[in-house]
Amino acid sequence: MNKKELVAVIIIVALSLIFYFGIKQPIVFSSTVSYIITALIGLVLLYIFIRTVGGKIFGRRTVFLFVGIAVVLPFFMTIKQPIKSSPEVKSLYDAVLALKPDSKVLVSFDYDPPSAPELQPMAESFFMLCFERDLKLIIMGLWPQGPQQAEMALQRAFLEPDIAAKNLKYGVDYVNLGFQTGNEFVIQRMGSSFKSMFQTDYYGTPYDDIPLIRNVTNFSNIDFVFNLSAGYPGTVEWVQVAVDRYGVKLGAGNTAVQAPQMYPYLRAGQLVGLLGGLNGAAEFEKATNIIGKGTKFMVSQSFAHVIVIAFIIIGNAAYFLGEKRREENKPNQTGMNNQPGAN
Amino acid sequence: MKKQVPLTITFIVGVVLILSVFFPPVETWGEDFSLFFDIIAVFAFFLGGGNLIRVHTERIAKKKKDWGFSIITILGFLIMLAAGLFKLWNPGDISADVAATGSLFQLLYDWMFNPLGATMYSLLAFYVASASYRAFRAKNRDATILLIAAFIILLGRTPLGMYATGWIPESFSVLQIPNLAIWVMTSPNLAGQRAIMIGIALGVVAMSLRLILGVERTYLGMDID
Amino acid sequence: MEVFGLWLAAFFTLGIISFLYKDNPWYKFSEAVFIGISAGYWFVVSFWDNLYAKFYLGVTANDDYMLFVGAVLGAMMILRLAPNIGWISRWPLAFVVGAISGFYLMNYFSSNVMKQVQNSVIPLFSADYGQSMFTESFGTIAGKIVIAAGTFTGLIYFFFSKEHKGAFGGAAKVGIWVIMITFGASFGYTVMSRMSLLIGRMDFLFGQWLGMIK
Amino acid sequence: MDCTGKSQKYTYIAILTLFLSLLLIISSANAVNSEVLVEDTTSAFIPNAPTYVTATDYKYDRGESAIVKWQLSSDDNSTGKITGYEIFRSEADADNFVSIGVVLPGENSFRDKSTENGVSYIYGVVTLYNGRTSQMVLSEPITPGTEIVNWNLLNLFIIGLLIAGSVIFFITHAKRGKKLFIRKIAGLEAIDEAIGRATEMGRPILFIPGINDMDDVQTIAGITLLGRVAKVVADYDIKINMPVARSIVMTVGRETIKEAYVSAGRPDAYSDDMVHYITDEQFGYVAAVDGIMVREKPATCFYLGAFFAESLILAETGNSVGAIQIAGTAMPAQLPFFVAACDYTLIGEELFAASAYLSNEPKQLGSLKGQDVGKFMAMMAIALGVFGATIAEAWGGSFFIWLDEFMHRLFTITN
Repeated sequence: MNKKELVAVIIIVALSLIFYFGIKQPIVFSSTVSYIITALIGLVLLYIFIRTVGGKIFGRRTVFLFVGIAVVLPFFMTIKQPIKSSPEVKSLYDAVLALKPDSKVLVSFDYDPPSAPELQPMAESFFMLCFERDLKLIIMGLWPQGPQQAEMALQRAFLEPDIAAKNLKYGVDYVNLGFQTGNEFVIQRMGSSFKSMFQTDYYGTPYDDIPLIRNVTNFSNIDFVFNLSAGYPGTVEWVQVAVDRYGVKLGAGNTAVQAPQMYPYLRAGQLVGLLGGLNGAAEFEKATNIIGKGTKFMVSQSFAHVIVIAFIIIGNAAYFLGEKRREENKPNQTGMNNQPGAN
Repeated sequence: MKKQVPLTITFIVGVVLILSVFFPPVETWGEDFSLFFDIIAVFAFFLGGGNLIRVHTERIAKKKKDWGFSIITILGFLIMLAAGLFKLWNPGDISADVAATGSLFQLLYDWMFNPLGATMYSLLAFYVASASYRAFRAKNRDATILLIAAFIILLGRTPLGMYATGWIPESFSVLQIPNLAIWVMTSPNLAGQRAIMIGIALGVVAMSLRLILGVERTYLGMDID
Repeated sequence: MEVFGLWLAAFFTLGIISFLYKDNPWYKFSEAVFIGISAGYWFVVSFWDNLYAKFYLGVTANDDYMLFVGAVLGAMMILRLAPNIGWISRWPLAFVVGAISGFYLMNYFSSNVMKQVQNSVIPLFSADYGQSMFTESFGTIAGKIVIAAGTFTGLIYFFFSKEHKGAFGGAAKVGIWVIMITFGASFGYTVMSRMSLLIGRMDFLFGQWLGMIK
Repeated sequence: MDCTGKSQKYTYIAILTLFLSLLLIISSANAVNSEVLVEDTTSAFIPNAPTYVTATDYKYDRGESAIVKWQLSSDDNSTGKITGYEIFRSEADADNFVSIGVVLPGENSFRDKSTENGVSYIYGVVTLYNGRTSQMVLSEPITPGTEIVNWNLLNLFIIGLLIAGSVIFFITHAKRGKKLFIRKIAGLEAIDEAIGRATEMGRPILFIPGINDMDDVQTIAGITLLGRVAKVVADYDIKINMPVARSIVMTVGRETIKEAYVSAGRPDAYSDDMVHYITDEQFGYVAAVDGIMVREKPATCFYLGAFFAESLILAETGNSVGAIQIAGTAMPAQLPFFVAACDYTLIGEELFAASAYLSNEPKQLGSLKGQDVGKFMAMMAIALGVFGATIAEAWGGSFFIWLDEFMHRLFTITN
């Protein structure tokens, strides 16, 4: 630990103490201050553009610092955001609305905390919508941490006054079956019997002692399935097994990185609705008119998108104006231009 | 003995599973075989865990660079094992749920495992930005198409896209960036995904057949003898 | 206790972020803790879920003695450490590879080939079978043509048996362009999800920990 | 390595005719047993209850499902007087009817998927109108049985047989010494060049087989390619470093590299430490590998297998230490990053074709040709199907309607 590192650590610890104890109520910038800061960020981007084209390529650390600042500042800003609702989000909302009260909805939590920022807002607004429509929720998870995320989403939903007023009872209005390993084979066996996969629920009560699921044998007693997925096992497996084999009606919420892969299933009718990334969460919150984390994060999200777009433009502008001329002969060609060579 | 038995095992198990799909009475064999894999994987964990401890104890013994951190890795591994396997500091007894609230296992998960994993995952945002600035160049036609498509999607998913192209008349509404982004998602992206999916599936079919027929046996560590 | 946990989580979060500046002891400490804890975590999850729940309960609760096959194969895997009969570990490996090849072959084939080809068979100029022509918007019809042509040329790009020359080469070029658009689209979506992750961590640091966000 | 054009053309024509003739047989088989329920629609005695309730064992299953059919109740018309039908089930001897499903008006069948093999059941159907139910009409008792062969999957079996058959055909065809032509794959040509660079610079090679276990076909493809790379590594005694995230992959990796050193005649140069287990946790593994890259500065990095979010961190860090990077994966979400940041990328299927391509053995190349036959069939099906559907829409020729209908049915999986 040389001296410079020691000094840096001391500064960070001091700052955290000051912020932690010093600042009691949250900081909020007025809209004028917000627009000034936005203009400032734009100016810095312009500066980077000019210097890069001039030949000075900024180091990775400057880029990292700039991204950090540009993502944190919008937390404190007040900027109105028009959110456009895409067809796949509307179709999921309509599918839930079409369900009669007391229909049984199976919700599978197939993600872990690192993907929570995108999928947790979806879970919360989906629970709120279902409880408002008096639907019965059966919760499960194919990832070990899934059921814990479901518990957090349930607590958040119960904070809503009109849902708390319904004083929903565990085991009658909603149940959490917990995690089961085995990936897509769990879904396969649930096709013949839920009980074989979930002898007890998340708290250890046997399957048959829970009134809500006593006469639920398999998918034919379930009216709708909603799957929150961040990878494998996830929506692909639910489509391949639950939809293709047992014909369930399936809606899905996916991390943005996975969403593009789900469009073939959406078009083939195997998925009735799809929420893609934070944007999908915000659109769903708009459809169910709940202001949750999805909408709040959208401001930072937009700033982040603009920055990435700007960096691509700056990088390529510098490349075409500067580097291309200098490195005409560089051998390193990317694998993409597979020029057909003679064999 | 060494070479023929593994190959026959692979062949028999492979063929049985392929045909089991067509005969309802044996339809569930695929599920049962997967159970065997999960159990085998647990035993293999002993090898992995054992190797982890051996590598780090060796680093400590030989005082290699950063050996101090190896102690921490081993301590972390052992504490997690103690909290998980023997449920030490767990409010319930041995039969309680391993991640019962308040148990050390759950605390280690919430206070260390979760923030470390989530932060490591979030580093990607910094890397994507720096890669956009330094690595993603439109060096050739293919790269240019890739970046233009990325542009349309990124712009289409932010309000900026709406401001920029709101003025395009309704009749050509598909050219407004948000609609264009949706069109790119539902048409060319769909075609590309489908071509890749079909390609991969046929690649898997050919690869699986090579493995089952024993044409491909490198995984057994024996070259074509 | 809760406050201590919050500070510990913040300590490790900042420790990992410090790697962006440079590989430093704070990062190495966080990395070491993470490797140890994560290896232990997955070992415990696998032990309780597979060995205990599936094997032990499987045998004792519903007398599924076939599970012993898995245990025997697993034990053979461990024998790799034994000097002379190390080669026995190839048997469980052969079983695993055989089972996976057999299962994946059918699963991938029916879901990725059969289903996708079935959905590609669509009339180009009308909504669906039996509807009148040219009722849909220009965008949808153009989309359908792109889907049919894109899938077709995409497959041509992956063709191995013919050199990419002449008309065939041209079709392959269109195919790789469509595939590049697909990569561009998922690149865009991936950037979005990475940014949301960072926003989630920053919300933890500035919101939950320092309480500076409304 | 050029195959005489004529014999290749014959093989395709042969496969095409075989393909079409088999299709004709299937279509005739399907046309025969599609039961056309011809019923005389006498007016129902009970004005609003459904009539003719029949239950049949669902064909080709493990006896776990049965089909209940009924004739729509006379009130089920546009006036919307009824709100649906409810289906009940009870075991033949006991009389405890339990509701197992509700369907909308206009539907006349329901598939009960929770029957037990060998138990006989009686089904009853009633019409529902706003809460009140009509009189229940019962079906004859039936016992769902297990069928040995699932004939519904006949088309899947035929097409699977054709593709697997062509793979086996080309492998045996190749065994008889026939030369097989395979187009150049840029990424694979670069492997020797990339390893050569490591020898020149005297810096190690980093091999990452993805983060999935041996139960993923991509990992197996990665390990197979490790076999090819390890052969060259053993010959030129280049330092290889292979950090892994799975225990089984560790044992297999060691087995593969040891075999390469043994066949290169230098068993002593091999040491188990070339392949070392880090952790199963995705990001713990990436953190460690990043550390290795920054500290050891490898000349060449191979990323061949299943990758998830960590693909970009590996590629970007590899970029920053100036290594040549060759990537290959079948994970669509990660391909953009490898394509954008690495020097060469094997896209999806090319990863699986790589081991066969590099081995240059006729048997392996044969399976690639088999893959191409599968693609050829998929392309034909899409082309003919879309052509048939579009023309059927435009002019409605009966042949085109049959072609469209047929292509749909050929690739549909009913279960």
